Amino acid sequence: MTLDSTWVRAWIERTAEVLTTERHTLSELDRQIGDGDHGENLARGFAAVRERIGQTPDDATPATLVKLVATTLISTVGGAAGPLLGTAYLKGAAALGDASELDARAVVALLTAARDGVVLRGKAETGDKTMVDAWTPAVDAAAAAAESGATPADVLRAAADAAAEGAAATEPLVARKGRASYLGDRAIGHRDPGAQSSSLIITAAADTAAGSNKES
Amino acid sequence: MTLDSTWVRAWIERTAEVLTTERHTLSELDRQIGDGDHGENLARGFAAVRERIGQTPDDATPATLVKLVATTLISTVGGAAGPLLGTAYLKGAAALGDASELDARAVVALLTAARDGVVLRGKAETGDKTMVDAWTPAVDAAAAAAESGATPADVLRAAADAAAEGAAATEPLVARKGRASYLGDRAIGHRDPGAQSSSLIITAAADTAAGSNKES
Amino acid sequence: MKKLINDPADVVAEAVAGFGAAHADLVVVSHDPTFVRRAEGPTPGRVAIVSGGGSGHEPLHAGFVGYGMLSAAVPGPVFTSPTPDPILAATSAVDGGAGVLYIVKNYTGDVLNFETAADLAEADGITVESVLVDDDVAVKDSLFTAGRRGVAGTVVVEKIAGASAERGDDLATVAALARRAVAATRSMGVALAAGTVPHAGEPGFVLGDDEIEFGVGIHGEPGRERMPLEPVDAIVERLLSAVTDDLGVAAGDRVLLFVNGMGGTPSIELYIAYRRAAELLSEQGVTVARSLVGDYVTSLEMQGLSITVTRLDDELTELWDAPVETAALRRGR
Amino acid sequence: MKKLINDPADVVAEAVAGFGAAHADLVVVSHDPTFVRRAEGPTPGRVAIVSGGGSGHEPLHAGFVGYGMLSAAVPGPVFTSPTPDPILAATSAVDGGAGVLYIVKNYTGDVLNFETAADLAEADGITVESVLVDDDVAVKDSLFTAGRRGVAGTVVVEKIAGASAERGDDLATVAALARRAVAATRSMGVALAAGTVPHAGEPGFVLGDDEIEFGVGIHGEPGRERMPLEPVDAIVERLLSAVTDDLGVAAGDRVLLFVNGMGGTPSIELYIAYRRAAELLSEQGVTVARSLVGDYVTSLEMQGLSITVTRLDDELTELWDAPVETAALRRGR
Ligand SMILES: Nc1ncnc2c1ncn2[C@@H]1O[C@H](COP(=O)(O)OP(=O)(O)O)[C@@H](O)[C@H]1O
Ligand SMILES: Nc1ncnc2c1ncn2[C@@H]1O[C@H](COP(=O)(O)OP(=O)(O)O)[C@@H](O)[C@H]1O
Ligand SMILES: [Mg+2]
Ligand SMILES: [Mg+2]
Ligand SMILES: [Mg+2]
Ligand SMILES: [Mg+2]
Repeated sequence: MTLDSTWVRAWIERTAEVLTTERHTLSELDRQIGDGDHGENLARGFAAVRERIGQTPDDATPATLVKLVATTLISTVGGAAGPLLGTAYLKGAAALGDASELDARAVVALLTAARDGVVLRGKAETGDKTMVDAWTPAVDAAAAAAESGATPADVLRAAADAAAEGAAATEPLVARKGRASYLGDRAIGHRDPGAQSSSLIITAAADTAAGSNKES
Repeated sequence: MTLDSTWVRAWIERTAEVLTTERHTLSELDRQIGDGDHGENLARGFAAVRERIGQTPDDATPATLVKLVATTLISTVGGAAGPLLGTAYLKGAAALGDASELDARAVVALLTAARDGVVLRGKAETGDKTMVDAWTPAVDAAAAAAESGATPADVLRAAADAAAEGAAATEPLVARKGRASYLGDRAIGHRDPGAQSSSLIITAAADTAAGSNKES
Repeated sequence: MKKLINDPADVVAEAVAGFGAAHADLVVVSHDPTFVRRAEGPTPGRVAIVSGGGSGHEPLHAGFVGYGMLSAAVPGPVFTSPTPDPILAATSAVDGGAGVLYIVKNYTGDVLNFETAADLAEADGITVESVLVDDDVAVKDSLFTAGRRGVAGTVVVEKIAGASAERGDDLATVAALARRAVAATRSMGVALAAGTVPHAGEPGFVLGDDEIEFGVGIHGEPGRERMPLEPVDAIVERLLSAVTDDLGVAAGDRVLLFVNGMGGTPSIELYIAYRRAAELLSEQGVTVARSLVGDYVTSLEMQGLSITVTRLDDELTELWDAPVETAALRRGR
Repeated sequence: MKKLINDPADVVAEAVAGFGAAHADLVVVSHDPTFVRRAEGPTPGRVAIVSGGGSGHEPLHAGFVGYGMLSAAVPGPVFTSPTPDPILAATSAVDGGAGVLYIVKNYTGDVLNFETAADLAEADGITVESVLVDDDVAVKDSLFTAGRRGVAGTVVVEKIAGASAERGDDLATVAALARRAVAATRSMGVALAAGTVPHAGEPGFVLGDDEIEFGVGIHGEPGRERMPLEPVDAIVERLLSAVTDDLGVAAGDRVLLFVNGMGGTPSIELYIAYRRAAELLSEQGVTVARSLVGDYVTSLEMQGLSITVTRLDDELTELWDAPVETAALRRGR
């Protein structure tokens, strides 16, 4: 699939679907080491995103669409994830500029800007057991893939695989940011809900880029 | 055992013991169809009675001792059972007059006055599923036994057996007085806690009169 | 049972001591016998008001001792009416020579113990009048029951009577207004889960996962029936119609709507219920002129709520609005 | 899960609607975006105070909107900070031209959303200052955590700041006094059982039959440790010493002692705890000059309590004592 605004729409649609399906799993992860609302928060946000995206003109650019995701998440999600993910999409939109189609470099720029947005707002470092632990491996893997000449879709696939690994790798960590940081050692053994949801978002991008918009 | 003031002391002591042992059973009966405090209420009251009886002069008459039980129960039990049982002992003490020893007729008079006291305060009729359903059969059985020339101890035994049967016979009843009256049909199948405790009190009288002050 | 207590036997004494310490500006606590009275002594010539009953329904009654409401409260053991002694002691402590009104919830134990105390007080030369509160429509008032129970509506009666006494009405007037408040007030409650009496150690009753006790009493006594849990809007409709039918509320009436939490119900749930009850009343052309929402008459940590409606006339409204300064209700001072 | 609700998705909207209807004399409710503001509009030249956060902690914050305390409260979904939109809308609605103080509990979500709202308000020409409340000593304030949490002490900060704004102080002064209140306030809590978030359907955590969560947060976040249940006197001693050690309370100090119920704790238990805490302080030569006991910052129906101590100086005492007229705290009016 060409990574144009049609793809962005598909990606968003797919994300909304996946987050709705995974809503309880994500909230359950959050209940373990947080306050149990992460899945609910994102499902609410992406339900609003889906509705607003449906009302945009057909010629909206990728950046316009991604920015709409940003402002919608900021105004509907709340909690920590709302401003963090919202800023990720906001910075990602800025990185897209007025391009109508994303090449491999643009994909890397999008992911990098998104990750930087999260870090800008949340000040988390790698290993703090946050969503950054999904985004940073994704950015690194995407950059490496692009470097070695991969297609945009394959760049996203590399990013998605790395994000999934990154999310899984939060399990043994002690949290140093967000609500899970209050648990100390008791957070060990639990996956960070925000890392998991970020991995799902990046995987949705890869799946739709590969044209494999299959129902899960 | 002669039914003199020594016996009254033994009876009270035995009652205090039994009610302490049966405290949880009585409260559990009350939890089923009331508010779960009956055993606690009586245990608290008889603990106070035991203490105060210990401080009375040796030459206190039966009536003095029974009246002390009355005032102590009234001032320490509370709830429905406090005034009801308190009045029972109060009227019983009046019936004893200044007798130093109880014959069979005096036993009947004591039980009758006690039952009448409960009815005076509580206005319950036989079959209303209250303590009256232990007292009235006890009075009737005592009167019949005295009529047929039984000893005071045997009169009390007859009363105790009838009270125990009366308490058991409250199980199929619907309550019309006290807290259990709110249950309607749902009280069926549960024994009335006040009838049960009154039966224990009368049984303690019979047991001590028979000299069988055995530990239960 | 998990509770934040020491010895169950000390629960009431320690709680009352803490209450006295926390509200020393409003009340004085007497230990042995246990009662709570207003910090300032009796006002000569002013009617005093005494209420009381088993503990476990806090803030009732001690939370309503103070200016414009109760002169004294007599807390018994948990769910057990106090004995006459502390009632009598409280009566003597607050009598200002104009007589004392007893506000008694209609339970056999409370009625008998307050009755005895009244006899003893009269013997001491104190004039006592008693008013029975029996607002709970869950229980039919028939020859086959101990009569309707006194529940959350007690707060309304104590507020009305307190304001009447505070403005200087005589005993007969205070008692008459209290009775008017009783006559104008009905309540009914529902529980999702019972509280646990400390010395009992087990909940008063156990409901199934989707079961509610409809018409529950404040000691966990059962009510009309056990039924499946429904959305709160449906529950409120059932409670409210039982209450308004019994009270005979009609279009054009002005009422006080009181949604009372039983102790373990989050405040948001009380307000959700209030919202529906207010909607229903206004659909019926009834004006909700005054409101009260919160935990005022509890049953330990019971999860549940009750709805109380008082039909207001001008005088009752004025007395309801009068200044009050107690630990649990304060306004205008 | 048994709750007196309708659709879990409607819990906050319906509760806020009920709150607005029940307290129409005090507040006006805005729906979409959702916020609660004082019934009377902004006073020109007077500093406005806005607070907010996830719902489920009632009466915090809407219960403290009114004379002498908050100008507006912004409730988010249960346990989820509100988004910037309603915060901004509330800010615009209450600004009287003298600036707006945000009182923000220190949670990542609250901090970020209020930060964004402040940026947007400043862009609209409204001056905003923010004060973070982080009174919970259960969590160490270190580089390795999100910092201490804001819990029950928030009430104290809102009262102090509200009184300062009400007497006409400028924004810098109101903010400085709020920060002084934060600096003088520490809290710590304990839970016996967690509340259940409506859309989650399961309790936030599950403890063993004899287990308590010591140092619990108001969203059911864990604290220092799980430990066996002890008599409440021992628990109070642990909580209080953690609080007073961190605050550096010493003999001769005058303090506000605040025992807060988490929602599902009977009032008698709160007073039993208060009693012990007051005793311990006075044994240490500390004067308990002011008290507050009750459910003020809850965690749905959590069974548990927290202890808050604020070291008082003359000005903080005066501001604490100043008249306040809100749904949950009312005195002097
Ligand atoms: N400072 C931070 N930086 C990056 N991510 C964070 C930070 N704080 C929290 N998060 C992420 O947010 C997630 C929690 O989101 P959510 O549950 O929606 O918000 P809340 O914690 O306010 O309930 C965490 O799992 C974590 O991944
Ligand atoms: N009107 C009455 N007449 C006789 N006995 C009564 C009456 N009301 C209640 N009782 C008795 O009192 C018992 C309950 O006593 P208790 O539990 O101590 O008091 P409470 O009901 O106030 O908690 C009942 O089991 C019943 O036997
Ligand atoms: Mg969360
Ligand atoms: Mg009982
Ligand atoms: Mg009782
Ligand atoms: Mg949250």
